[in-house]
Amino acid sequence: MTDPKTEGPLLQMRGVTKSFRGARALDDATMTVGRSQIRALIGQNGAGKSTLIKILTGVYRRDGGEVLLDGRPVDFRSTAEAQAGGVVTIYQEVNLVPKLSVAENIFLGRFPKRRGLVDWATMRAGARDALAKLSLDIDVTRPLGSYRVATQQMTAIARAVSLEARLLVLDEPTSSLAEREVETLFGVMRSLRDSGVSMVFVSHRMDELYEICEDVTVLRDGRTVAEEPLASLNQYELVSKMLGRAAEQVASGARAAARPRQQAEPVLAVSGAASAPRLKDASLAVYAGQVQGVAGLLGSGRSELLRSIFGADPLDGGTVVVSSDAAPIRTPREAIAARLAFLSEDRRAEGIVPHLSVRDNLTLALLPKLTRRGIVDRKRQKQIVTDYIARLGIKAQADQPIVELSGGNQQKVLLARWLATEPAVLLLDEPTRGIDVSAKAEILTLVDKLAADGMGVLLVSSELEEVVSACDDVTVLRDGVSVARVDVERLSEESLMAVMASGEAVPSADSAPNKDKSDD
Amino acid sequence: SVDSGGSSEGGAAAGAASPAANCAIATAADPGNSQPAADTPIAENAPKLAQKDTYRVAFSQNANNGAWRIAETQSMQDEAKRLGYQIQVTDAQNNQSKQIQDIRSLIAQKPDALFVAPMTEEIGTVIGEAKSAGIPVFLIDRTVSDSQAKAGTDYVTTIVSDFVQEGKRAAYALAKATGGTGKVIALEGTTGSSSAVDRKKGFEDALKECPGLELVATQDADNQRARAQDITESLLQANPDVTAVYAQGDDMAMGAIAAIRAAGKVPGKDILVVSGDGSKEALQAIVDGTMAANVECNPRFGPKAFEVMKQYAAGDEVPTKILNEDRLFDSSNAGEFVDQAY
Amino acid sequence: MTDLATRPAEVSALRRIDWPTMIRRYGAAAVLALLVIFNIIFTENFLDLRNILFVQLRQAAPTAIVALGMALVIATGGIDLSVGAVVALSGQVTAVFLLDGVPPLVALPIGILVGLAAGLFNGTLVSRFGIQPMIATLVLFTAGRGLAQVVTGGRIQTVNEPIVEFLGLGVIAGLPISVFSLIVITIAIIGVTRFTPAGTKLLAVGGNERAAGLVGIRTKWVKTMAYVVAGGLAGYVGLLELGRIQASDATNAGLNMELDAIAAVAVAGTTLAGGTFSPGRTIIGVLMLRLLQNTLVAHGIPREVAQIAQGLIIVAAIYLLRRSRDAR
Amino acid sequence: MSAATADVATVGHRLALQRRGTVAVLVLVVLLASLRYGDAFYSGINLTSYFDDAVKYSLIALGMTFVIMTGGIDLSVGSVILLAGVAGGLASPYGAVVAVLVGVGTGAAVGAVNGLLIAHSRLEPFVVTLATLLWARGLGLQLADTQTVVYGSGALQSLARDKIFGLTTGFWLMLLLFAIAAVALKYTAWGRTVLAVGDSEESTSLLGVPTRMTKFSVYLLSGALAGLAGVVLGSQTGSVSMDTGVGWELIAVAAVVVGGTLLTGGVGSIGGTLAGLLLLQVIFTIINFENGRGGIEINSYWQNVVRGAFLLVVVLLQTGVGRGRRKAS
Ligand SMILES: Nc1ncnc2c1ncn2[C@@H]1O[C@H](COP(=O)(O)OP(=O)(O)OP(=O)(O)O)[C@@H](O)[C@H]1O
Ligand SMILES: Nc1ncnc2c1ncn2[C@@H]1O[C@H](COP(=O)(O)OP(=O)(O)OP(=O)(O)O)[C@@H](O)[C@H]1O
Ligand SMILES: [Mg+2]
Ligand SMILES: [Mg+2]
Repeated sequence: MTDPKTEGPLLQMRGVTKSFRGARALDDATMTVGRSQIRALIGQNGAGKSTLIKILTGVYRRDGGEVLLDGRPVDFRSTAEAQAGGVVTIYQEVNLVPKLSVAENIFLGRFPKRRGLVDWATMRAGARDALAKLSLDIDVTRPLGSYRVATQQMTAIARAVSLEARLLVLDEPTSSLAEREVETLFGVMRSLRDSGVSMVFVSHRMDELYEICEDVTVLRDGRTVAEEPLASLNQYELVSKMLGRAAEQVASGARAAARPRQQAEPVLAVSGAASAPRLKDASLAVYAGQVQGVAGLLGSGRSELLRSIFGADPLDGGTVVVSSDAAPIRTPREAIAARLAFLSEDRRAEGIVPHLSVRDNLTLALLPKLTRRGIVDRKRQKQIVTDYIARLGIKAQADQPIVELSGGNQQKVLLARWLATEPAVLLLDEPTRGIDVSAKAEILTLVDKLAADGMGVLLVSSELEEVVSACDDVTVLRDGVSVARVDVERLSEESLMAVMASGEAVPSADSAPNKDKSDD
Repeated sequence: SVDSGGSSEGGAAAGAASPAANCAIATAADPGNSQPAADTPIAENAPKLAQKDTYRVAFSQNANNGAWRIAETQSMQDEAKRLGYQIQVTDAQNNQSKQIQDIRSLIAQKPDALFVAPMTEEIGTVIGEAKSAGIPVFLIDRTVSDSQAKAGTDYVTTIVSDFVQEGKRAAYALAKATGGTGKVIALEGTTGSSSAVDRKKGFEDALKECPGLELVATQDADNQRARAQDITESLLQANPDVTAVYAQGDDMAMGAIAAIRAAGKVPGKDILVVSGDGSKEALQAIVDGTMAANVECNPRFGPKAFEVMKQYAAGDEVPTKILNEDRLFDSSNAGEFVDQAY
Repeated sequence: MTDLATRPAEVSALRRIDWPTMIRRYGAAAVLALLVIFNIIFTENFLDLRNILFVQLRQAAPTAIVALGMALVIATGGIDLSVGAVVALSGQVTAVFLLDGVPPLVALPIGILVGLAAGLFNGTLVSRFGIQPMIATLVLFTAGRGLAQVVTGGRIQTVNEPIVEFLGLGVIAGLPISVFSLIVITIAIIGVTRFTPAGTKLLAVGGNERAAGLVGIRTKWVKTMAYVVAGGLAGYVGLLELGRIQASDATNAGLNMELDAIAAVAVAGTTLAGGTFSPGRTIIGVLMLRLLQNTLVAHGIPREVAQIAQGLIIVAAIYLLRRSRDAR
Repeated sequence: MSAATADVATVGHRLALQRRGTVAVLVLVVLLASLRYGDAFYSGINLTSYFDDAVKYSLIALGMTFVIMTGGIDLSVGSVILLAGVAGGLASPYGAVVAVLVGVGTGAAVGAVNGLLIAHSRLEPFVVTLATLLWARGLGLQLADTQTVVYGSGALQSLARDKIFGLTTGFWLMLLLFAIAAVALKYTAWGRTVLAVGDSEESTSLLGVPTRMTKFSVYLLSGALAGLAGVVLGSQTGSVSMDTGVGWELIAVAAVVVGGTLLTGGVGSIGGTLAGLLLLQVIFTIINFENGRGGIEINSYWQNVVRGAFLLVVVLLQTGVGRGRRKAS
């Protein structure tokens, strides 16, 4: 192990600037990465983290500033060049090739060969080895896309690790990983560091940063505002630096008290819902004025549950009753008519319409209501859009294409899309994935307020902390079956973890989820 | 059946030509059909055809659209039916390689005789294959190139019109109608087809003898009515002083007439149109006064084709090239023939 | 360094003329303008109102109408290879009915119905059966023209109906029918896409079909409608073409029109991937390509050379568009 | 995400089924036809003519398969056949080798232009190759002075005349190229990269794999194969006429898709393309034979209708197969 102080830093980025169509994304950004160091790179959504990384690795050309690797100026023009220079990156969105096999994804660009031809056997063995380091044992001949997102993310990591980088850049690798996988990843990162590899780690989860990183670079509005050892800042100070103002309350604390049920009848009652292949038998109820949580391990069927409630996936069995109206919901259209709203977990594939403006994206679900005698009421549309941009603090112009917004701001627009329909029940699937701490707090506060105003909310989140702090009641799914309910009194991360893992209900007055049936 | 001779009418009408004519061809008689060379060899080495009461024959048509080709196919089918023969027709849809494929597929079915209307002159190799299979081939309306297939050996004979002569006759007719002065635009048929190439040659060569007629533009209109109309519109706008149009085919002529009308001029008066094919529509146009003259290119090959086939089966001497006789139609005789036209 | 950073306002002021955007918006229009200027100088009588309206615009109008339909289909991320064949089919069917003595008031709508039905067929294959648009529309591309030939036996049928003559030679408000129709159709399409939700729905389906489905848009219906409208417009153009040559020509009517239309849409700066729609620029694209062709014809350039020029102009146009997009 | 992941899992499977379906339908059609038409259908001249006719389409379909696997399309192949066929024909007096080199070289040159514009300037393949369809044809016509070009060289015709096991050398050459292509797809880095680029070009380039060369190469290959097809055609028919290649690109595209290659790229099969092509072409022979039976005559206008309907039936069957399987799994 070398001492970073004696040898000079591995990477120095100084005074980097970058504009997109006249808008500054980076303005004097600086980042220094020492040897055998894991550096956190943090900032609000849109602060410029991904842009800085993409400049380092040659995806974007910088407008100004310099990049020094090992003290020598470098100017990579493509990811390939960066890789040849020892800089390997895992980009924010999972960027692999879904229809090729897992093995090929790991070896794309450097296939092992025998007599000039691709040596499949060696490749498969190599892939299995690379995945084994991440404690993953899967069929490497299957197409990558047939695995869930977390596995794909782990494959991307396995690929990057096997590339034997000097500098490994990880842009939000953990946003789709569960705790166990995060731990595995951290284990690998530590051993890499011990073998002399430096890393840049981006995450919006503060506790992760403190767990794995030594130093931190804070970006705000495209400028580096702090570069220091992480230990010298506490979480509150760190967030304050990120925001440029005193953080009122970091990560919205647990809600004061349970909201009372306003009505006896649930606004949404689900019983025995099944949807092939992963949802088998799920039951729950959502009451007006409450936030109902759904927890479960990855792949436990949470997303499928929400999708089939909303008519996005076919419901093969069971019933979904909205506001005691027996009419079945078969399509999103009918769901919207029944005053449901659904925020998908996959922003890119199921949320944004990239080249449409923020305005059109925001009012997409509202179009029927904005139409008077066949004509869209542009004035009202404008008013609503202005209103939501202000209310949610969206950093964007109304007529900007949504694709130009940072991830967090896109998410807010999508949330606004559904809020504008004034739903009776809001289905949220991972609403804060990839969202910075302050925006997350804002969104959770908003959810809290919406519930207080009488909306029913069904919230899926992989972040237990979020579930615990936001929900009045949590249904736990396991292998597509609702196995338990945890009510507000017993709600804690530990209790949830225990139930999720064991599938055993915590003893409680009304812990059997199917008991909800008796309500209707 | 093929009527003979147009030259006499041409000659008779020539006297009426304007004395102001400033070139020879404006007053000359219609040059008429060309005659087969006296020394045309006899088909001797082609596969023999047995004499039978009925035959199973095949006909490879190169494209079965447009009135002309349809009339040709119909004529072949009608005549076969009349004679009680079985006929199989393929349509290459304007595609040389499809025609080759068609012919091979026909050879595979071993007909007694094979009639081919070649798409281009260069399908000769497959004609040779028919010879190897022992099937006598008769070419109609176009021929194949000598270098690929030999007349009288690889195929029996070819029954064709003389396109060069057609172009020449059109030029004469045009010169006569215009009195030998004016600006002319020409519309050509399908790029590279021998009819288009030869008619152009005949027309332009003859026109050289008439300096008063200036050819201001030539465009390929692909035998399409709408295309000819578009092109004529554009050309008339760029050359407003045009006084005559030569269209190689009647469809293009009809398009040109429509374009002349759309340009606010009177076809047959402001602008004269001469065309070739001899369709009913064209003859009617002559009767109506919108077209000046038309050089026939008779599509009704059926009777002649089967007659030749029977002669060949009977062992008669068949020349390796048989020329079709085409008439010249103008205001003096169009009315008489319009009802028989295809 | 700091100097630069503190003067962003000035910098952007210098760059006020946003060339890339200008090229994207007005590139085709600029080429069109150049061609017009060239013709004014070098082509006799070009500026004659009769020429502009009754030759140039009238020749372009049918393709432009078809291109508008194509632009709708392309906006959904699809493509329609069958429009040319549908033009032929609708014209032939109408011609046959007219020749059979069916009153024009029945025969003409039937032509449009044929187009709509073809569009429905395409749309159904694409949206219900999930067949890739190019292959789905290849079916009618092949069979449609065949059917048109079957209907008329491959013959050109001359139709001497006053209504057909009116379609071809008639004048409304001083404009040829086809030009007048183009204007009406353009206004209608722009009106509908601007003022009703249809436009946004169309772009949403083309931009992200799954997202559109999740906000309650009937994506299959929207896609089908795009093909139906494109088919209907092609059907109507079939009538116009029938009127133009006063005859039905199954083999040649609408031949290659789909490629002309696609080229125009592309030159207009629309990506074939879907999610964008610009009717005005599509028409300018058609006018530009048509005038180019006519200019070459008028100046006696042989067809094969004209083809080379057309190909090169299309490449040049999309190359400039691409550059302007990159420069953003 | 769930829909997408599910798709990926089944799409390859579905296409594989589709491929087998294509082969099955092909075998079935040929069996039925030989029962109906007897020996004549199997006769040497019919088979050679059928396979020979397939050679040129197969060659462009082979190039098209790789292009489509990258998510692109090459509409220019029909025109390239004309241009290269003309160029090869003009060069044929200088010997067979020269003719082949000139033909393939011309095709490759046009392909390189397409490739540069698409891979380097990142223009849309559909439009670029549409423009090339225009200019390459114009150039071919110009070069030939709009006259049919005759192939002079005798040696070249060995491609069309010499037979091995009853089929022409041209056909065996085509088969050999398909075999090489199949190996290249599965066992070369290039082949795998072609699929990767078609699946997700952005990802592939972010993974540090140069995508430009790969994209360029498929257009180059497609052009070169179309050039070869032009020369083969010239050698088979002894000439190249000016109508050559009109609309052939769509025959190739249809064959590729029927063969189980996804138009959006990322999944594909070389053998499937050959099966798809043979299937779509067999219909011509059948129509001709059916006419010969003298019973119901398939009027030539119906041919296009029949071909369109046949394509429809084939793709509907395939989606039916895909759907049925999807439900079952
Ligand atoms: N391709 C682009 N075109 C236009 N603007 C862009 C582009 N990419 C990024 N931006 C803008 O640059 C800014 C920085 O974006 P970047 O993606 O770097 O943020 P980030 O810090 O990674 O945010 P997040 O935490 O949401 O990932 C944002 O304002 C974004 O809108
Ligand atoms: N085991 C699996 N096999 C295949 N696909 C999976 C699997 N697990 C998850 N997926 C898919 O990946 C998507 C994203 O997965 P994510 O990491 O969000 O898990 P998740 O949302 O916890 O899963 P779920 O919603 O099923 O509990 C899911 O919507 C699902 O469609
Ligand atoms: Mg980012
Ligand atoms: Mg999920």
